[in-house]
Amino acid sequence: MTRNSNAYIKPELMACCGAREIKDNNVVIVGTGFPAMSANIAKHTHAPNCILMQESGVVDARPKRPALSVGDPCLNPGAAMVGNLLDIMGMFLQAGWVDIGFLSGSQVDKFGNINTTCIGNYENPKSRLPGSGGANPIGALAKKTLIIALHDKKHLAEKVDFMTTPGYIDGPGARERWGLPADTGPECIITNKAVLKFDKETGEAFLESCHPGSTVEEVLENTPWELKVSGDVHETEPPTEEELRVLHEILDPHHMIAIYEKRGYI
Amino acid sequence: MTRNSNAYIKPELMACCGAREIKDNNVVIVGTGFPAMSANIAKHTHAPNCILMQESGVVDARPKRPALSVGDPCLNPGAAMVGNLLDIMGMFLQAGWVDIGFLSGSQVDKFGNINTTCIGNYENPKSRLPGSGGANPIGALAKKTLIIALHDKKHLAEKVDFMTTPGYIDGPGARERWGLPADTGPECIITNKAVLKFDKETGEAFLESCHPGSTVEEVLENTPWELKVSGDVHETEPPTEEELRVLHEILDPHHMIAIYEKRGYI
Amino acid sequence: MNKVMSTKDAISKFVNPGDFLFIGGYICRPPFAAIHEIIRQRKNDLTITRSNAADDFDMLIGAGLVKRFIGTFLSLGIYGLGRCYRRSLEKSIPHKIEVEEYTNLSLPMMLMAGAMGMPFVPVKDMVGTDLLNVKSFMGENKYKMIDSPFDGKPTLLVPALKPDVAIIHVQQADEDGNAQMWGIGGDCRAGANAAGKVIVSCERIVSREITGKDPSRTIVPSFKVVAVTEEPFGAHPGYTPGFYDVDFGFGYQYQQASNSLEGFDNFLKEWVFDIQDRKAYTQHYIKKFGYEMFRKLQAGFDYSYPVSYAY
Amino acid sequence: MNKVMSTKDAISKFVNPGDFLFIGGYICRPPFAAIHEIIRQRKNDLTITRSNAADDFDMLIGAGLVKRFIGTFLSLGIYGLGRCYRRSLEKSIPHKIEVEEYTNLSLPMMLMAGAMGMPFVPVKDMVGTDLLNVKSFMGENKYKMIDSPFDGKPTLLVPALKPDVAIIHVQQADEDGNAQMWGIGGDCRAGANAAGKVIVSCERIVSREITGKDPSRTIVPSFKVVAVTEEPFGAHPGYTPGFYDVDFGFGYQYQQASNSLEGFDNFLKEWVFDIQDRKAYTQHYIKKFGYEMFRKLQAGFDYSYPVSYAY
Repeated sequence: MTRNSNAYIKPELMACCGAREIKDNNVVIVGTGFPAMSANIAKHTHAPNCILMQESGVVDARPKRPALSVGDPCLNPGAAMVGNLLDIMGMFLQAGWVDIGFLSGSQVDKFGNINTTCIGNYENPKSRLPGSGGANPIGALAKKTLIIALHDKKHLAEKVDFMTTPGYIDGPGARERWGLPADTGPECIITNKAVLKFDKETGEAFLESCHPGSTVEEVLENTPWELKVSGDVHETEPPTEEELRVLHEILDPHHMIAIYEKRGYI
Repeated sequence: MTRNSNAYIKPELMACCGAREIKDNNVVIVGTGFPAMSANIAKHTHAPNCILMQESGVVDARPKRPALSVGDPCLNPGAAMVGNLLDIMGMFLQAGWVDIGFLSGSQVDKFGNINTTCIGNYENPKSRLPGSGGANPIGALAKKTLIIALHDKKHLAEKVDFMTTPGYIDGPGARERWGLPADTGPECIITNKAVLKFDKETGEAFLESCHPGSTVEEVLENTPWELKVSGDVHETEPPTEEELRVLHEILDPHHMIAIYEKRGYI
Repeated sequence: MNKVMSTKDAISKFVNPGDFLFIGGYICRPPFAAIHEIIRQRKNDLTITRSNAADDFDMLIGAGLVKRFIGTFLSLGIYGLGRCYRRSLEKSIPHKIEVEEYTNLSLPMMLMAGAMGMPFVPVKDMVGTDLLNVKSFMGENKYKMIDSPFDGKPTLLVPALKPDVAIIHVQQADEDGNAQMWGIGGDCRAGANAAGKVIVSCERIVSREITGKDPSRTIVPSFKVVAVTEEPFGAHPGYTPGFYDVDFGFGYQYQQASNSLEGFDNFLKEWVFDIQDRKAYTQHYIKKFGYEMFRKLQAGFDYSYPVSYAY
Repeated sequence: MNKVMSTKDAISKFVNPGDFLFIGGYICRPPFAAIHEIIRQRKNDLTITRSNAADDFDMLIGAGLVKRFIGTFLSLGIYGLGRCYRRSLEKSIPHKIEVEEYTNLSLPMMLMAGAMGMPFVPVKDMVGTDLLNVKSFMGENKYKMIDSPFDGKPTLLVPALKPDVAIIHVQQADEDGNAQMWGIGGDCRAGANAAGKVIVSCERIVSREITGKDPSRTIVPSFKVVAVTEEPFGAHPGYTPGFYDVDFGFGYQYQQASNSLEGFDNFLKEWVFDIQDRKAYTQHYIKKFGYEMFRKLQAGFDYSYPVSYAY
């Protein structure tokens, strides 16, 4: 590959933003694409002992090709444990062992609630989406959830059409009222323009940093609610040399992550 | 072995009485000793497709020596399935798949309730016994339970000191009131003198047949409650030639069942 | 008791219109041979369930055989949304199915409850979201909120599911029906054991002696199994660990075909209705895509170490 | 992360007086090496649990280290009642332990609930019997009867158990702690996963590559494990499938010894206090009973067929 070793594309920056949220020894539920990339960047840099798992039943896989689904055959040989949905979603997630979960959706609102069920009315949807799958329990039960979203007025929303997965629901105290475990909930929304963090007091997302090339004004313009801005809003730290080396040389030599550019992550 | 092929001892007769309660294709939870012997007689005669399981996690074992416990190593190699307690007691017994369970105890009362917890007062027991183990759930949930007991006023009781395992509890309707599954409960008490069956209307055991050599009078004398007697009380059918052949040639060539004679089963 | 029979006979004898079916799989081991047979025999009015449904559920819905779906998710994976599923829910083509929505935690727990004889099971997810606001055919019994009698905390209970029939595909089974599986499990073990009857489709039938060499691999015991069918390549275009890879190219073909009603009908005609059984399917596959492609899907050689249960 | 250490260090670092311990085993795989170390280190005031307890629990009780026992059953199998258990409950020697009694259905379900993050679990046994009439240290939280919110039927709920530490013995584990087991399971998988920390004792430590060759055998993943100890013959006088048989003769010796207080003390002195570790124990065993006896316990050769997870 003949990429400039300092050059990076937006999905790579976003993956690095996710990676930085992962601490060493964290247990991380990943899907495919971004989450897997983020977790693997962490594992190859500052968090060598983090454990990745897929909801289908896999712990600490050693795939020889990028997994294209959480049930991909390449996740089987070499894993530390291959069990089932009840092991991952029940024995590990529900029992409180999962530190980090990644989520994405067709709509994400200011409280970090996510819609993967339908656009429009539930009974007569304009567009029927896949449904919760593992998203709702991950959003409900992982200690931190990291949300990936496209930054525009279609994918961000003041209020989701259908709340498939809980963020802070309708604001302060709502998770506690509903009996969700203490100290869980969305940590940030990583978009293609910015990183939004959550104010744990209000449950609302606020602008923490803008990616290089994006401005606060641009971000506010593309956010469908009145986005609060951190007092020390700053530029998102670009990928480090080490992060890029790991990405380019080990994790994604064929630059498959570029597919996210086609999906609008630019 | 040079036993007379028509000769049998009381424990062998009792094992045959148990075997006759097992129908082909029945799923049977067995322990060691009697129950295993009964179930294997059935399997080698009229019920070739019955499935034996041990609570420890074993289904359809092919032991090469007699198992001395439900966790005996000889139960592992060759079994159809080796799982765990939750599989046997939960997935098969609680879910309603078990047709027959065998029980025994230090005290059995007229409603088929069994005590394996303590003799005397619970808080300050005269004799502390092992406890329920799998007995309570087998008595609660197997479609039919077959109870093995010594026929005397010590081992049979009007009322057990401690009800570890439910028979018909305190009589008609009690199992239903407590929410136990319909059509479950004790089928008979097989003693060294007689077979007592249960009147499903009253929940009480009555005398169905006396073993050869025992009389109705003797049985009544050795029963600590006013035992009702069936209108057509008869002699227990002795072991058939086929049953004895299976016992002597296949299941117990070393006549290990004779150990029960030393325990009073004469 | 020997329960080996053809998939045709198994579906004909043990699946009835109106049945509630658990269908195992998770890209891993979908019982496609049996699913195609269900379509050929037009067993309709079905209620179907599994966590993370995919092309197999989409196909049954498109074929008009599904009345109700107890689900968590349905997609074609990297190929996006389920086309037949969308047409059913957005446009009532061929008819609108009823959907009861849960999650990949709650639904497996409900199947586990069914398998273990529990009437219901507490779960910690779903609360606070619209998944509690939408109820379909299960009505008020979709879930119940109680205050825990132990600590008073709000606790969500979901009911046990007990399908009439479970259909699973595994690596091997013996003639009695003892089914052995390894690799990604999904909700296959719970779902199979929750059902009243189990149809076991497998890559190979082995002797009872082979089962007994490694009995901890058995996920369903014989006494729950009503039919054993040997269907090599039976999970294609899904995969079976140790046997063959997932066929991404074929998945793309299904997506393209199911984009239109006509395409979907043609796909069914080519791969289901004009096909007699899995042997004919495999032969058609090889004829159409070439033996090399077929060969390429076959698994490599990477065996585990044997273990002993001896004493 | 390499977690391999001696049993001495593992018990010293991770078991504290007053802890709630799950101790796995079921004649099959009792972690005797660790149990002896607990006795040597006199970790007392313990709450211990397992379904079907045996000589190992009896010994801890006799050694005076147990405050509370959440149990279903305690016996020496073919050798009858647990002598130390009886002395404790009948004569308060060395002191009377508190016992909370459940069954081989309810207790495993409570451990499963703990493992799966459920606050409680419905069970169908125990109702109508004196097991509901006796309550010990769990008090009103031993169980709750409710009317099912689904169908109004009386339903028994038992609470989840979450031990501080689980100690299990398995066939093999890797240095990270991924623990692999086959054969009779008892409540080992549920109990281990219910605990906050797991100490894995094993017959052999294998490489992470070996674990990965057959990952469906893993019952506890590394991130729950705090220590891995290699203790061949570590379950004696219990057995480990594929490694050695149960030692009935030794079981008889324990029964005979524990018949009297003096005999029990002498037994502990000979096999626990005067012994440094499992190597010394095994050497003492061979010296006392002869190598031939030791050799006779070793498992025969009867290996399973390998399987592949390749694609």
